[in-house]
Amino acid sequence: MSEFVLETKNLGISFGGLKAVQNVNLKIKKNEIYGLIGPNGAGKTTVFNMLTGVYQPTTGTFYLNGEELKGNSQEVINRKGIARTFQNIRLFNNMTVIRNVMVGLHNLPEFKCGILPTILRFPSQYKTERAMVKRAEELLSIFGLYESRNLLAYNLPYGKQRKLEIARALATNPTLLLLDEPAAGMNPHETEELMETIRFVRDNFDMTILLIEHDMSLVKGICDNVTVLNFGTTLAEGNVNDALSEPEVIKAYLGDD
Amino acid sequence: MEFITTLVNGLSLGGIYAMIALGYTMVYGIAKMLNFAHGDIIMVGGYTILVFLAINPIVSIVAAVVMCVLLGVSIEKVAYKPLRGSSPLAVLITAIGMSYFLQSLAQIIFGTAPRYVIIAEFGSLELGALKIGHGTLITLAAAVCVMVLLNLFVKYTKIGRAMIAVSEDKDAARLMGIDINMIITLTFAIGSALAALAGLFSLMNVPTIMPTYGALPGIKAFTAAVIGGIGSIPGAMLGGILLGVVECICNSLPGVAPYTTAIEFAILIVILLVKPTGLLGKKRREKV
Amino acid sequence: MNRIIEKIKGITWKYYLNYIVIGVVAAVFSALTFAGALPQSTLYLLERMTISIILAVSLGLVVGFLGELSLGHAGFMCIGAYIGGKVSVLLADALGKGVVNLLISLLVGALIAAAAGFIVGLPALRLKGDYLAIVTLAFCEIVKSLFQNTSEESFGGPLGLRTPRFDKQYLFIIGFVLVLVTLAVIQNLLRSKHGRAITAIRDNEIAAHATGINVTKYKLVAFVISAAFAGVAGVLYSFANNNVQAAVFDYNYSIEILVMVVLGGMGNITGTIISAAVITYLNTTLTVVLTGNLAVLKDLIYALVLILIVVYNNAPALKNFREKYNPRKFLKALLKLTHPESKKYADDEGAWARVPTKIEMNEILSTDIVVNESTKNPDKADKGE
Amino acid sequence: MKKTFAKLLCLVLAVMLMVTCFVSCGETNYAENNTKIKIGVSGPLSGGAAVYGIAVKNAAQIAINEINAIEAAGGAGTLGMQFEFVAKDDEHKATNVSTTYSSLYESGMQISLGTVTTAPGLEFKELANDDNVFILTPSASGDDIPEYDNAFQMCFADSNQGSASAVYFNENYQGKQIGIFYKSDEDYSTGIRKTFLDALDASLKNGIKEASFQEGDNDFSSQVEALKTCDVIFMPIYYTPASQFMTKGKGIVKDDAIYYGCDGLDGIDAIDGFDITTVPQEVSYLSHFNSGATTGAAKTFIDKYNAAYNEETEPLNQFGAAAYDCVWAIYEALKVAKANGKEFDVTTSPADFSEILTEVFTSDNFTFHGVTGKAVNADGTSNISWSDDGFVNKEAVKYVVKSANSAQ
Repeated sequence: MSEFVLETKNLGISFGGLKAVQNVNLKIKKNEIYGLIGPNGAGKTTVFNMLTGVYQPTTGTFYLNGEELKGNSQEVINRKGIARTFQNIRLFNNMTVIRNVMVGLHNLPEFKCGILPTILRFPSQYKTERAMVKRAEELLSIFGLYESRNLLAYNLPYGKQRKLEIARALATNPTLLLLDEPAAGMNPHETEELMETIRFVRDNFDMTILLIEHDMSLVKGICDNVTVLNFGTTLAEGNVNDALSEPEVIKAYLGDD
Repeated sequence: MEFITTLVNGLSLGGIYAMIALGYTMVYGIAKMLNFAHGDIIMVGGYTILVFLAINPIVSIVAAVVMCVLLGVSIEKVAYKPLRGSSPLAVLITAIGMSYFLQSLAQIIFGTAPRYVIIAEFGSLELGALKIGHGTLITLAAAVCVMVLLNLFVKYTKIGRAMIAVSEDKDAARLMGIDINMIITLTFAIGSALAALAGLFSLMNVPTIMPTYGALPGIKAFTAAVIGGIGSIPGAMLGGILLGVVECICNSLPGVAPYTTAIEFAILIVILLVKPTGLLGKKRREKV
Repeated sequence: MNRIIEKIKGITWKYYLNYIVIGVVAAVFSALTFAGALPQSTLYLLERMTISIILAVSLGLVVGFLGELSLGHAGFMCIGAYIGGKVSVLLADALGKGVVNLLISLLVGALIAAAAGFIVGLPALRLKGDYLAIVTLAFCEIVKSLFQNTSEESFGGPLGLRTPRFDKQYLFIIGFVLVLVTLAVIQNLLRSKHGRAITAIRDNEIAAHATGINVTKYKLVAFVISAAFAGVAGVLYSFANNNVQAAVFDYNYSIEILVMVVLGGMGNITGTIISAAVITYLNTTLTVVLTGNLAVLKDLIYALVLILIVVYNNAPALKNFREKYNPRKFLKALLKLTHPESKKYADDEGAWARVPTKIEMNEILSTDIVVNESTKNPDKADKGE
Repeated sequence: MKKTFAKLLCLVLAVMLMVTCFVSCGETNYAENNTKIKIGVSGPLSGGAAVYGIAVKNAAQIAINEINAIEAAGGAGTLGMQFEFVAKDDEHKATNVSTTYSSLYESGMQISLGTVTTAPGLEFKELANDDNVFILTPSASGDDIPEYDNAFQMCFADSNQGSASAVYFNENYQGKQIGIFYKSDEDYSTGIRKTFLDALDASLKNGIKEASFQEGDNDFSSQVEALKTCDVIFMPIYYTPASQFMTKGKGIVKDDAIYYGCDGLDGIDAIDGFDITTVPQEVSYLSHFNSGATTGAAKTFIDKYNAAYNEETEPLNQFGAAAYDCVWAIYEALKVAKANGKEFDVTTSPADFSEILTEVFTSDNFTFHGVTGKAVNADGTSNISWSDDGFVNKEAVKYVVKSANSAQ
């Protein structure tokens, strides 16, 4: 067992000659909330995309609990334990809230039920279905979404959509949760609430969290360590306050002057 | 020698397909819709030529272009514009409805009997044993001209560049002060004018017209547009020519001829499997 | 006793509405045909309706729930009709034209159609939107062309395959049974974790990937099941006719099925069934009513009705009007069926204008012969941030 | 509970409504309420093949009108009954036949002209056989159409056309290079081609050239190229593609070549805007009718047709002529039956009519004088009779639409 939940080694990707991201070395310990920050266009989401298998890294590799995951498809990586949310919310809009979460439960071994048994309506189908509903309702209660479980995801208010996305990601029972700008578009009050939720998730789900965020109050509020990216390379890493006070980082955020 | 003749014939047929495919591609690129009625606009163009041919061939050609442009624009206004912003499938279905509508209307007005429309008699060019009809050469030349002009138009005129902008990002284009409706209308006008020209040249190639005249060329041109990469103007040209040549070569081989349509469609499938966006198509990766 | 009542009350009746209505309709008509009260034309109409419903519901799985556009449904039906028809011809001597023959033919036809669905789907489902549409259309035309070029001994060539016709009086009952089977399989599939996975792919493919859904697998599952039932419809067709002619199964037929699905409401099985039945009825009636010189009006009327319905149902400008004069609302008000709770309840079968279909490809109008844009202009091609 | 009840009520109402829509009183003889003898046909009245169906519909109507006029006038030998004609649209698709047939049958059709084209005809003959409805098809030329006892053809069957053409070729075109231009996805074309090749002498078959096309194709440049060296080009196809081939072939196919077709080629000289005289080659076909005829009964019929219908939009072809003959043949047969003492009236059932007519048509002495076939009688009509298996016996004529002009 590795010391780190997630470890990336010289992770990098280039698109036809342009090096979008290079030499990213993240080391995230268990139950840590880790921030990945940097100005727009720094390559943060690209890192997420590599970690979740959307893009295949051209250099380097990454390990989850010591297991190398590079080269796997998105589905496999998710099953191995990395779940994510998206910068621009991607819910299953025309499905109800509870079913969004139930899609997340799809691959869990305890809810295994083949296609033939479901079509022929074996008892196992009903059993699985009931168990899935129960688990999903538990998850929704935790996120305060139980009341709106039968609404279409489309009709949820923005803040709840963010929460639902996190709930869906958690439903896949990951070891590492990637949050892509979870506080985007939220007011300070909502952000506050979100920070509570993230901490809650970390504590109650025994979760390790890697998040991208622009809201420095949130980053400072909950992140243990951060990595600062700029133009695809690592500017600084380590403790939040230390990293953010590095002159390089300030320069990158505020410009040369 | 026979092979060269077949090749030239294929190029000419391909030129016609290309002209139709250009219309498809233009409309697809801008309005993001499959205009299933496009083939039937060719048919309307053909009948317009038939009606006005008694006056003068030139007049009839002009009339066909005007008629098709008016028709294309009004179809867009009546059937497609109200649906802008709703499901793309809805637009597809109205386009299909429009296609049925035009065909049955043509049958009511002109009957189902084939009509001959001989615009002009052409001689043929003889190079030794090689014999190529002037009509064939004119068609080919016209197709190339249309493609080049269209290319230049889209690339170097203000309106053309506005078209590219609209096809790239409608909302951004609107914010830049481009009149989207005007651009879409214009696209339909250009596409329909091209259909009229395609009608003209296919009548020069085969001087018969009937209500179902546009259906198969429409589908084949759509195939051509996809082979070339839908949205790409040179792609439509390339796809059209490729399809025309393949069709002529297959038809010239007795054992293969019954399978011509199957082969054409098989080529489409193979090309798409090898290159999912068509030969010259560009794909924009979806932002994650 | 109480427990049983509780259980009955707990059943979501909505789930079984389709079965009940179709079962009742089938039972009523069966009773009538046993009593000899149905004219032959009605029986033919019912046969055609069941075929249409099977086709539309199975295509609905791909278009309405998976969100992929297929224009090749008639191709799978063609395979089913020819293969099933051939099997029934071969079996006719040994087994006669009865139910046993029908069942074996159905099984074989469906399996071969499903296999074709698998072979086409495996590579084609990598494509999206309009590309998939054109590939399926091409497949349909290829199948048609291949069957037309077969020898007279094997599949009859352009003359078509002669198939044994099933008893005219009772075939529609088998048709209805097959509709129920189709519904059972497709609804059971959709109302399970697998169905949710399929709907999730429709709603957001990227998110489905990220949630660990095996997108390729489920696309294939939906495609293959849909193809299998198109095959079933084809076999039924071969039993409802004395001849199977490939020319019937052209892309126009696929489009007709698509129209049924779209008008019925994407991802709405009940709506699909109704629209398939109504469109078949309308087509038949128009054929019957418009004789002689009036026959040309058929397509005209069909086209106009089609355009009007689609524009009325979808035009964003007519939204207020639609909501004000909603026939369903009117009906509900009339019967006072609106329950305050019912508004809260929402099924996955959302209003279809909102249901995304991946038929937009984001292709841009391009003039340059640039083979690979992303190599030239990487940051434009991929704005990863 | 109330809600469930309301729903149930709804359902019951809906089902009842549907049932009343569909059920007719269980009456089997639909002809019971007829006031005229009803003759029906199923043919393409819309879509790509509509030109044939419309010609049949129009010509049959002319015949019906004429017969009704005679009947109205009364006199010796008349039946004292009026006739009615219905045409339903099958769009040249077998799928639609169950609808067109059953609606015709249930609306009281007593005698049928079958279908206009072969593909739907294969379905029609089965259904008509089940109900024992008489068929005399004007133009469904498939060999299987008259399979059952109740079905007869007015046109030559495909195989007969193919073998008859081959016989002609064997006799007249020895030593020439033969070419075939056919439509690969149409039974009419492939059927004739097959029997033609079967009956053709080996010497002619050697080195034969073939080219084909499919539905919707109209650019025949490669096919012309493939056949340009042939002396005789056999065209078992309909006239539209044939004319397109000839147009394409101008200046490429040898000027002294011969285009030789079957009955499908009839009408080639009547296409609006197509001037057959500009085709340098000889154009001829073996058929039972020439819509360009200038003599005989055919000429009279053509004039009648053109007076009644628009030549451009609804042109006449051999389909129409055959339909005209069909209606008259049925009328004559009914007169014969009446003379033989058979009894029938406007409400006689289809099966009874079938029995009556079949007996007449298969009898040895029934000969019909029609406008199709070779004019042998003084009034310019032909002699037509039927074999017991439903095929037509009449003399085919090789019509030379246009002889080769070396001047051009």
